[in-house]
Amino acid sequence: MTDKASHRGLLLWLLLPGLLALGVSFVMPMLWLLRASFSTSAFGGPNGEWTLANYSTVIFDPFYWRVATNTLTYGLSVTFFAVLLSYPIALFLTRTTSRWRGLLTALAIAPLLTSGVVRTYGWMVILGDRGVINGSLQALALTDAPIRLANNFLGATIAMIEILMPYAILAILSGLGRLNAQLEEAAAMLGANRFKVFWRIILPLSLPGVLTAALLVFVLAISGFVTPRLMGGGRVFVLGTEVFSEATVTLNWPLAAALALLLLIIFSSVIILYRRALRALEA
Amino acid sequence: MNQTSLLARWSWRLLITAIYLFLLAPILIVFIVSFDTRQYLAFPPESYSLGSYALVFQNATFIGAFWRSLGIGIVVGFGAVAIGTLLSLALTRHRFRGEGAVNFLVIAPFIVPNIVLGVGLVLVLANFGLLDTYPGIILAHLGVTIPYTVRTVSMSLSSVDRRVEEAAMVHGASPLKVFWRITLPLIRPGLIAGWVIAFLISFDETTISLFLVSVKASTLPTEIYRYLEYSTDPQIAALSVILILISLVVVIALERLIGLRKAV
Amino acid sequence: MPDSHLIVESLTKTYPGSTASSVDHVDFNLQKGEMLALLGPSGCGKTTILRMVAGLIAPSSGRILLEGRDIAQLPVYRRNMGMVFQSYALFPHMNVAENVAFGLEMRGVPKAERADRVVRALDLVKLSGYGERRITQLSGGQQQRCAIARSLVIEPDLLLLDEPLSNLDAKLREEMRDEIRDIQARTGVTSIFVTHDQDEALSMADRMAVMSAGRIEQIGTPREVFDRPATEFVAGFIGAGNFFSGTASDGQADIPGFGRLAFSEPVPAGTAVRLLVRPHRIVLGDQGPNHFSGVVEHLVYRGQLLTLTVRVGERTIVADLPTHAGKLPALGETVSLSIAPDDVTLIGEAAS
Amino acid sequence: MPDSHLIVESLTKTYPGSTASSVDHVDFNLQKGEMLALLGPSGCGKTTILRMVAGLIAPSSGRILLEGRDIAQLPVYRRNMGMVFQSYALFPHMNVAENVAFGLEMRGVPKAERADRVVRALDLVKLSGYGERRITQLSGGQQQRCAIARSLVIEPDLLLLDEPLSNLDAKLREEMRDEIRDIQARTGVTSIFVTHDQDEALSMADRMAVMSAGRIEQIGTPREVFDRPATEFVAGFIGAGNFFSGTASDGQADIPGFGRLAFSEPVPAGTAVRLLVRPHRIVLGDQGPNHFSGVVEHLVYRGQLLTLTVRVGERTIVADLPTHAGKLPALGETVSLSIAPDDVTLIGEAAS
Amino acid sequence: QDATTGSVHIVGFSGVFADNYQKFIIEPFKAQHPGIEVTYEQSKNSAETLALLTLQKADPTVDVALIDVAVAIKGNAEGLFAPLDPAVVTNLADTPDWARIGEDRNIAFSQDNLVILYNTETVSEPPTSWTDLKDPKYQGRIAARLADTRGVILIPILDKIAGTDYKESIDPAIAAINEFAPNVLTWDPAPDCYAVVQSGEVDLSICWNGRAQYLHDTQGGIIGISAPKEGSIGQTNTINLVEGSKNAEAAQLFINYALSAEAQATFAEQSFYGPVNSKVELTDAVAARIYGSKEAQAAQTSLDWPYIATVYSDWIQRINREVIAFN
Ligand SMILES: Nc1ncnc2c1ncn2[C@@H]1O[C@H](COP(=O)(O)OP(=O)(O)OP(=O)(O)O)[C@@H](O)[C@H]1O
Ligand SMILES: Nc1ncnc2c1ncn2[C@@H]1O[C@H](COP(=O)(O)OP(=O)(O)OP(=O)(O)O)[C@@H](O)[C@H]1O
Ligand SMILES: [Mg+2]
Ligand SMILES: [Mg+2]
Repeated sequence: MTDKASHRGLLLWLLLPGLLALGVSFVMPMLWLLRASFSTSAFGGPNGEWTLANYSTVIFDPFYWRVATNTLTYGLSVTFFAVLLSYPIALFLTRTTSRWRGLLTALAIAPLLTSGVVRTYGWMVILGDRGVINGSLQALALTDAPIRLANNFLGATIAMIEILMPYAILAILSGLGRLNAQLEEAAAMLGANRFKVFWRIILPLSLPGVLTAALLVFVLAISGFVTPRLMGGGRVFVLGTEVFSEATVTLNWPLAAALALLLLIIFSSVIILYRRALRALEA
Repeated sequence: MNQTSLLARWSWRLLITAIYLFLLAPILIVFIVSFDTRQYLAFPPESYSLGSYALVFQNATFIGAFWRSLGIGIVVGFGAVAIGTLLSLALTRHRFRGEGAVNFLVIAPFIVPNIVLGVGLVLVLANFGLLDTYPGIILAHLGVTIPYTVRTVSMSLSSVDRRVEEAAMVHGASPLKVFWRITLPLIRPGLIAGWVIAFLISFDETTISLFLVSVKASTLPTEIYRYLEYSTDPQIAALSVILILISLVVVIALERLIGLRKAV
Repeated sequence: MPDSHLIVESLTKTYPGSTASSVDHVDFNLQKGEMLALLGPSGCGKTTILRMVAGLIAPSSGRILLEGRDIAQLPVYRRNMGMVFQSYALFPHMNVAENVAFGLEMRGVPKAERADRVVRALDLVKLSGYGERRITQLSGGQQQRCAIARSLVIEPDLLLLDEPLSNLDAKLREEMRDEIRDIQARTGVTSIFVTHDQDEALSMADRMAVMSAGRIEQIGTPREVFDRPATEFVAGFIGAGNFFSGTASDGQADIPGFGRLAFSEPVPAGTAVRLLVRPHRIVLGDQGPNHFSGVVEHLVYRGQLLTLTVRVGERTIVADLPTHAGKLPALGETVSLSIAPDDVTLIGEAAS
Repeated sequence: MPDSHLIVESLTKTYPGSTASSVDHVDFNLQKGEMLALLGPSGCGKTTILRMVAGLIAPSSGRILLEGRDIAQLPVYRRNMGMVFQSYALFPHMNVAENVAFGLEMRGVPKAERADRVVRALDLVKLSGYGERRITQLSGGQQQRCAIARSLVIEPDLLLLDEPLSNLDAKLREEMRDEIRDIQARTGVTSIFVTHDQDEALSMADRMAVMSAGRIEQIGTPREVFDRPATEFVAGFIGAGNFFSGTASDGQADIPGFGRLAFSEPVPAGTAVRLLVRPHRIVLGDQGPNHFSGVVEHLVYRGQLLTLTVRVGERTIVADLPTHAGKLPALGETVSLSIAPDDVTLIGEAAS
Repeated sequence: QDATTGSVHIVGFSGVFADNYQKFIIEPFKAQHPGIEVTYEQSKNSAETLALLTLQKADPTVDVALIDVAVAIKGNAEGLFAPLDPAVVTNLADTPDWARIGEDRNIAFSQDNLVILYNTETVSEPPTSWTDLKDPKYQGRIAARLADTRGVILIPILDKIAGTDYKESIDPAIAAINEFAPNVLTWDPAPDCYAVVQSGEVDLSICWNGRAQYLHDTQGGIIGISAPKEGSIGQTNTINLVEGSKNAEAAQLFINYALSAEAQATFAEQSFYGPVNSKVELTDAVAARIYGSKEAQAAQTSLDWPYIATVYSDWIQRINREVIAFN
């Protein structure tokens, strides 16, 4: 009944288009990138020669180490706050029996579908020296000089937190699916008050979702460059902005490629750590 | 009930409202600013008008880029769903050597930052002469969207009861007929969700597009980004509001159709 | 009854947004150590009663007294009741011992004592040595016992069980029944057991309450309920039956289209009566005042039983005969059936 | 048996990656119009057999002959069999009529004829007028009937039913049994019915095959299997029982720690025997050669039955007594029990 | 009128530049050479143009590229551009030596001066010197994107003020930037250095003259322009013939026209980009809007671009690391 040859033929047709598309749009770029990072040619063109110079620049220049640690700090702080703020929303959305629930869910996710560039501009208007917050503070005579909320690390972090929150909300929401009301009732029956129910039941059970959210946010945060550039006032040096400026300002593509691969290495190690954590959690 | 729980309930509500406010603040600001009459973004507006909206509808660059993005998004949607469906079928319904590798290939683009992919894509597409062309940008967007469609389609494929397919087969349907008459209609919600997600990602993708397109195939996000390099005026806010409304409609339709949580 | 352990008085629940009451003026008392089965069709309000007693939802009206104290103001986590949920609701992120220890931990029981009591509880439900297991590594029956241990270890004032057996297959279910019964008897904890399976209620409970549409139709020992159903609903819900409508006259009833049926309970002549005969109580042969003959229309061999459908006059009578070795009736054969007058039950008010 | 409709010969299935065979040299024949129940505990290979017959999986070895033709090379969709799945597997995106018409459409039956046959099939399963309904608007029982109609409308050579009743609640299940039996009898289609519920198999099948670990332990009519179980496994699986081991001597057996037990089957003296007495076949009183008295240790009232556990000598005997009105034994009471020699069954090879 | 036929495909800057270039250079050229087809393709930035040329190297479709001088010099290293023929491009004779870069491969055709913009509503006393940037009254009121060509041009200016030669040391310039760094609100003004002045987000911004003049005229004069008295240096745009161009002859004709005094004068008047052709005579009004006061005009200098190309990314890195990273 199962004809091996025809089965293999079918499989080939199922896989071929996908492999072709991903081959051109993903595998080849990554291979080129790898090649370019070892090249002397300005654009990683075929006429370049092999060199390790780009990597030695990246590895031995303390500036790039600083950029790397900046990136990590940036990623971790964005991740921490994005998850912290998303959790109550996700919890609220799973709990609420309000008939506005659909709309509220849509609202929580709508920002996801709005250009990050545009939202960043919104943040500039809010956080700028003459923005909504400083304006109100000064109008209320709480401060006389503006507080620097934008054009620095703080501003880039605040905006990025908001921009990535919808992803975190979605991930935590799907993680909270494991929770059922009966578990909480069972805990209450056994004498757990509300706080203890949260701490001992809800939180541990939602941890996998939280971890997924954290990973997602972290990955997106450390590779972002639009928000750090626009909100950072040029002061935020992270790998994303460096890759972009090496590629477009100084036109050193091999270095950009090497930096990009460095970014990838940071990613992969974080993902491996994440997998470990998840497995530890499930074991 | 008692006092403390009332207090707890109200502080909980306050917290949720505050976070929502934080989440929606930039959108709200953009909405308000879009009615300003000044030529730059500032808050609060001096006076209100719909002038910026009129300007957006007269802006040939935006209109052109909008239609291009729409076209690209639609093609990417269909392409990603078709290819994603085939891949999902292979991955969920067959055992084969190299399955692990294909599985990895399908999630890897998730974890490679777009900016990294963008640099690599320029190098490859330039080589094929595909920079700033429709095939080029569509291929690039397929790469980032296929992982999503594979995920949604696989999810609906694995929720299809295999026995329903077996029942069709027992009652006389050949494998191809089973696919057309049973499997495909049953995974339709997943296909629609996949299409919408792929469309939205393509429609909103900035990072990679910035590397790949300049004039001929420029998309709306790249035009917005480029416009913002030289000016910020309420026009951009008005355009954003229009786009937000479009995405809200899409989100709500999606929620109605299949429930968002299943889709993403 | 001031010495009752649990008193439920006129308990009523109307869910917001619904017009009818899901639980409607329900009263019952439980003695210490008694096990009550709440029985009834789906949606009749069994779970709702249990959840009100547990404090998970607030009654619309009525009182619940535990050891004479009204517990309305007591929050769930102070009620000290054990509950076994239909799906057990074990904490998936804790192992068996941690699940069982949870309630003790909440009560601030010191670690050493906790470990001790967990071991004893696991022993009680025959799960010694399973403490380190993950919940997912337990079979359905083991999960149930874990859930029971978890609710017993806190030495609850009241044990509530909400269809704890409905997730199990037939074989396991029967084993679990005995086990629960056993544990309950040994610990002597007052219990309420919700089920919609009559066999479960009959074989486990000291008393059972049959509910319909939010009200208790009858409450009594299994025998009382089975043998003296207060209403036709109860009669039909508990066990199969042949029902007859007729007019009483001097120790017997005239049943149109069937004949006369003698029964033992005294009823004034001329009263309209509803009578019930359980298929199991019908025997072959023509002893006593009630004997009929008819043709076997349908016959199902069920191992221990042979279920006959016999046409008698204008009616069909269903009889379950034991399959003792020996000649059994065949399809189309004419058979004689007899019913002892004591096995004819009068349904409803005329009975008392 | 050349005139058998379906012949299964030495059918074996070993799933790739597993060492033991899930189905192990199974043989059986079915006459045209016969209904066979495949019965056995979970995982014994029932579904696997059915799926091999349907062609959904390929046998590792053995043959399946339908009307004398080996169907190994026939793909599923050409086998012309009807199948009713456990969860019915109705096409959720089609309405009832479309579901039923599906098989006809696949066979290229013209539209007009199709409509006609669908109407007749729906009529047969008493679903006339439900054609336009969506599947989700049907009750469990209606869904089942729709699934049956869908598999019958193609006039299959063989009807396969894989636990079609296991999703239903007790009440509905009993109704559905009769319905399936009825439809099968009316259409005369040869059928195989998979179940793990002995009551279902006993009451529905013409013959039943009891399986264990991939092998058929016994195949025969329900009566044969219940009354003359070939192995202890069969005896235990079909119905409850009291088992005795002893040594035969002249029409009776010596059972250590219990006494003597007379039985009817001739066995050479000195043979070791295993004997089975069904709880239902034990009666109160001291008639006949086998009567014992003992103390009631445990007693469960189950409505129609009273299950007694009685200590006799060093053993306990379980007896199910009908609850006919009249005095019933109480806990701790001493009762006399008798067993007719015909009700003592010899298990295993010595029997036959 | 000329009878040469062919087609010239140009890739160059986008935006207002493209509009003006089309109107004031290409159209008149086409009027003179009806047989030559000219197409202009806008490119996002010079880097992208260079990438495009690199990747098309084997079979170029572009004939003429308009790009920043720093990028053009990078292109020479990849062998992307061909030297011009002085016999065809006769206007080379009027082009100063500093503007004939890479052995006549990259010819400067216009310069856009680096200037200080100020908001005319908030700044009552316009700055007149580069040293005004460190005035404490501008605390947090300056926008300066220096991590690109702007910084690279500012360094020689500040070095000159400090009396140092930029080829010897740029430490004085870096120190000078550090002096006004505390006043800087943003090192990467978003959206750009013009809009932040226009909106009043900052008082001052270091920016290009051409676009500022255009905005001054079109946006109600909120943006004021100060060309400091110490003089300025222009961001230099070059015109380049692509190596391997299939229309080299027509392309050189076009380049010749683009370098002519006539074309440069028109373009200077329209776009306020400084002309390079030494024959161009600007009216005083136009000269003032391009170079500032007479004093500033006299102090105007230009750079050794091939040298700058070798230090370009080093200087940007020094600005990033020694100034911005600490401010
Ligand atoms: N949260 C609720 N809101 C509104 N109505 C409810 C709610 N919970 C239950 N009901 C209704 O109250 C009635 C009783 O429900 P309950 O759950 O007590 O029934 P039950 O006897 O436990 O049934 P089952 O045997 O199906 O579990 C039902 O009609 C049900 O629809
Ligand atoms: N696809 C498979 N691969 C490997 N082993 C299988 C597969 N399907 C079934 N088995 C194994 O074969 C044995 C028989 O399975 P089968 O499904 O036939 O049992 P069953 O009698 O139908 O049981 P149930 O009553 O639980 O449905 C089981 O031990 C099962 O684990
Ligand atoms: Mg319930
Ligand atoms: Mg099975």
